[in-house]
Amino acid sequence: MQSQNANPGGYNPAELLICTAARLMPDNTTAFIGTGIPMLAASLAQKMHAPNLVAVFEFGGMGAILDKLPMAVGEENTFHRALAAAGILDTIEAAQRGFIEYGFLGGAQIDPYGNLNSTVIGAHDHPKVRLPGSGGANDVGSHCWQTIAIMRQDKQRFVEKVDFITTPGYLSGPGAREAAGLPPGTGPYRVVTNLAVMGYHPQSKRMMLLATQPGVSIEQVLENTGFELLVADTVEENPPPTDEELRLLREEVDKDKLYI
Amino acid sequence: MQSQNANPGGYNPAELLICTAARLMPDNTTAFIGTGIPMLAASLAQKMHAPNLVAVFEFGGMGAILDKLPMAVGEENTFHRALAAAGILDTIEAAQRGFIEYGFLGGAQIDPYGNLNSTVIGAHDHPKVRLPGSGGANDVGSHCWQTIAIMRQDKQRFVEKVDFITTPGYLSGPGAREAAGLPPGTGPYRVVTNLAVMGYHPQSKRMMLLATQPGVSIEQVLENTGFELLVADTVEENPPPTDEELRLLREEVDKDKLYI
Amino acid sequence: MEILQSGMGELFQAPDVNAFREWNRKKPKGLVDKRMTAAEAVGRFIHDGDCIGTELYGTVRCPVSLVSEVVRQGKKDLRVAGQGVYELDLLLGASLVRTLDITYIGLEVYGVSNCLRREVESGRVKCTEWSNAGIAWRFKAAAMGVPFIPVRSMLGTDTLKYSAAKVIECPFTGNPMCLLPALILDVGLIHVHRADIYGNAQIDGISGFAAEMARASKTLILSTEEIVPTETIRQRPDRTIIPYYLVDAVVEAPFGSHPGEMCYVYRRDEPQIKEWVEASQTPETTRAYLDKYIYQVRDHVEYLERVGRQRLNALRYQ
Amino acid sequence: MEILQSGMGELFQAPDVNAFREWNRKKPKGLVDKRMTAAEAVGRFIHDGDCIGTELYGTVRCPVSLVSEVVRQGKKDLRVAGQGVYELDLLLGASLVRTLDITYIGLEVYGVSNCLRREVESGRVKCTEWSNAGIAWRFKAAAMGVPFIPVRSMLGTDTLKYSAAKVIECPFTGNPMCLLPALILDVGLIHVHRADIYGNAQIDGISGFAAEMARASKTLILSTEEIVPTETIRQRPDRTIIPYYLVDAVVEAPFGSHPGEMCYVYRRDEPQIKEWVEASQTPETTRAYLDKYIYQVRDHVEYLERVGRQRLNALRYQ
Repeated sequence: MQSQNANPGGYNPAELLICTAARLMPDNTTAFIGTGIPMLAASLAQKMHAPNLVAVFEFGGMGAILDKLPMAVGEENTFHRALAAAGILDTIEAAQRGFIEYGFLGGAQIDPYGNLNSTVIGAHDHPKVRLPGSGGANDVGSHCWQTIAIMRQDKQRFVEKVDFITTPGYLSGPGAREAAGLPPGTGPYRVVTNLAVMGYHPQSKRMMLLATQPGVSIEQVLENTGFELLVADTVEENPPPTDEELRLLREEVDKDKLYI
Repeated sequence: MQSQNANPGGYNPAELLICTAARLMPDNTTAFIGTGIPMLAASLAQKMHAPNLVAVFEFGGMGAILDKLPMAVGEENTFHRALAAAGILDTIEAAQRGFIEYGFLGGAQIDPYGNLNSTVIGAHDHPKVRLPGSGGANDVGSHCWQTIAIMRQDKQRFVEKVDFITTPGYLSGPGAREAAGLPPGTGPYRVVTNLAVMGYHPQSKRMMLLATQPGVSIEQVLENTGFELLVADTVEENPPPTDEELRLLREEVDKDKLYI
Repeated sequence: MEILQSGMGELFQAPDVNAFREWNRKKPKGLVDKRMTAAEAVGRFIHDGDCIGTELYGTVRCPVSLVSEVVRQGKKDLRVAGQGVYELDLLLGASLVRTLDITYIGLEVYGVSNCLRREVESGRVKCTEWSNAGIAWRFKAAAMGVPFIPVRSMLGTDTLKYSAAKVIECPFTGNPMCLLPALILDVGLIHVHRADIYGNAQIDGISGFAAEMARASKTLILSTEEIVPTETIRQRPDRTIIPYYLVDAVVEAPFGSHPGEMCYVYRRDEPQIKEWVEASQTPETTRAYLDKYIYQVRDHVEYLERVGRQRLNALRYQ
Repeated sequence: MEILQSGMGELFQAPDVNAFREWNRKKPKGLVDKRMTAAEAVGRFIHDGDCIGTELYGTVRCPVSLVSEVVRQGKKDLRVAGQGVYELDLLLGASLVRTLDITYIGLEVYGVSNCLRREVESGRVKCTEWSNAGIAWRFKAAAMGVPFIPVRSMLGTDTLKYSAAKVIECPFTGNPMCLLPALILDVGLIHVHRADIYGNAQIDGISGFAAEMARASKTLILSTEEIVPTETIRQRPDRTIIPYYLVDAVVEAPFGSHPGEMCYVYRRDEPQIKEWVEASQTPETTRAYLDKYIYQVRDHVEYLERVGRQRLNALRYQ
């Protein structure tokens, strides 16, 4: 990726994604956290600007203090000194009831409406590649108020039509989620990649470039997107990770170098 | 009541009902227990022939050792040294799943099909007497395999048609429970009163006299029933409470004389 | 998938899960000190006409100090859900109830409730019928965030006919199933063993339907036997039955269930319950009881003084 | 009340709640010593073609010793429900699975499962899709004893299209709702922190979906880190998450979740998990791994010896 070379201080692509995602997490809110980058981002956010970010882990942990990084969704660190340790239905039903603001998602493919595929490449009954399946992604994408997808950006991943809609984005466009019975007012909020941060056009619900990562041009983003990407009137360039962010990330968040 | 005078050893009507009900509880089975006579009967049964009778209390207690008598359905004695203390849905769902064999019921009125009224005397919207309502009775009567009603027997209580079906017996007769969607194979099993023990005809599902209480004649039972009561080919006379039953009941089960 | 039957009872509160979501989204998610007096909690959060509920039942772990404050403040036209012995009887005795989603209101071993009889037989209170589990399942549906839940209770009975449930043909098995509408409370009142200042709460012994009702309440007022440090909660997160974000007020109330019991802490006060059983038989004696224990005392502390510390301490498990 | 959509995925197990009731009625309700070896439990209770499930997930509190015994005994044509990392990967690696009610099978941070890929892409395993909560809710429906449960997951997606769920118009609100069919397992496998000889079991930390799956299983095999006296259970009945009457076998298995973790007891064994990640990439190395850790050891005790006591003890929280 370009970003590593573009930054004199030096940071790797994972560190960039983590810092970008962390900045999207406000204090005093709830977020569904999955293993990997969202976990590191949540931990970093807690140490930076969001000490009261309430991390919710699918299998029951709520309000953990993220001193140590879990390697799995249900590990002890997901409820380390937490406020509650319940079960999967308690957390997902809290989301279904409207209590969870943010959800983090990944996937093998994403389309212009933010629909995500993590089930199959090819036909479902004769797959080229059988992927793991929904897991909690469909639940998170159905119930959280705002979802943030974190992915690597290229034309194989950003496609006009995903092979399989595992997790609902805006489905076929405006009004489609509500027509399907999904809770009104929910849906994709941001896509964070190695190249850019994207949002969605408020009316058309199509993906729209909001900001590029440090040293990345708008053209590079468009070239690595397999569909027509809307571009905001003003596209900012994200500031690179700060020294303080990198220090916390390396010395405290992932001091055992499990991920970065 | 007649029984007190009929027995030279002397026991009161409550003691007779308790002993009669206790004898209906086999060992190694599950029974939903309500406050009052079922509770005393279950405790007596545990001390007599059924040490492993599993008493289930609606609000969560399962498998309590009934050393002390509760005065309310959720009291500490309902889960005293119990095997589990959960919530109401856990116990009722266990019944809905088929795990609870017996359920004990009461009511202000009962009809020939064992339907019970504990809601209103008179019309629902202009009641002569507003009674407490279903409570757990409807749930117990819907889900337990076999229900046992414990009541005082007279023509005001044993009526051709109850004013309100709070709790389902056999409803309008054979097949009616299944047609309504209630679990097949469930329904009223016994009615225990101060005068008699009744069951239900296997085909017609109408109430049938099986045994009289000590010193009570078949005629007395019929005179105190407000509908045509079937009579079994052989009607036994229940043996009176034994000295051992009465001793346990008075000295151990209800030693503080809360109920008897 | 046919609708086979619709109960003709009035549905007092719509199962509007989308509006519930919007409400829940706005509840604060930060750790905020929510301690306040019962007077403040009831004054701020309960309004005339609200749909409210209490937990548990049968004088066991009941929010008596909170309900007493509702009576004291005279919140009226209440739509009340549930089952109750002493605590709902107080509301009925004070004529503050307009409708009941009723399953059981009575005095258990002491018989029928005279307050219920007076209010319902006079036509002042309107009833829609449910079973005990039915009410708990309705809370469960709301707690899940769905508008209904399928069950096999109530089928074939007048309990269903005078409820607002529906019977449908199951699309998987073809059998009739009863669908209960979600019950979303405006305000829930729950008494717990311990909570921190944010509302993270633990309960010992049976849990009744606390988990479900807490999650079915738009506003949740907790009273608690004691306030504990948050670190106590964090040490055993698997004991948190009510997480803080559900909670709007935390009211410290030792003996908060009196004259009811609190398992492992104190037994119920049989003489005072009998006093209520007697008093509740006529409007005049009911009023005298309410005067003595509610209207003429300022708050729960004064109530406890009127009952008497020595008497209270005798109820404690050693 | 219209059926708006029916998923075209195969329903591998009928939600026959009446047959489930009959089965549950016959389960023994007395207190019977249910201790046995894994070999005996798996031999007696699991049959070729059975519908089975495991709990929890992600190498966390997984019944690895029990699943290893299933592999050792070569129980085949299994219909497997759920989500899994290491434990379901073993079954797929040994080609013992015929159908999957799948939500997630993968290696989490280590990527996709090669065993899943081989079995599904070859057509040997057929998949019906669900979400994580979807599977847990299906267990919840079975645990409630009802044939379906309404949820708002899966709507609008191919996950629903390739599931066996149905979408109906809610008879209370008119909105589309997803109905999930109950999932009744022939056999459930759960690993717990402690249980008594009758099967009364406690779990520390998050409870995953243990309560739901235990109640959704016709036959339930527990493995437990330790057997405790029943008096321990009776002292804290509110900690019993699985009551004995649900349980058919209690298998003592310290380190029963290894190489996964058991919260508060031991951490996961990262090197061995990486060993599996590597080994699972080809059929030959998969076979070699299964030989080493399953086929060539007699039981869980021998397995632990092969892993090495010193290494195991190093995983313990002090």
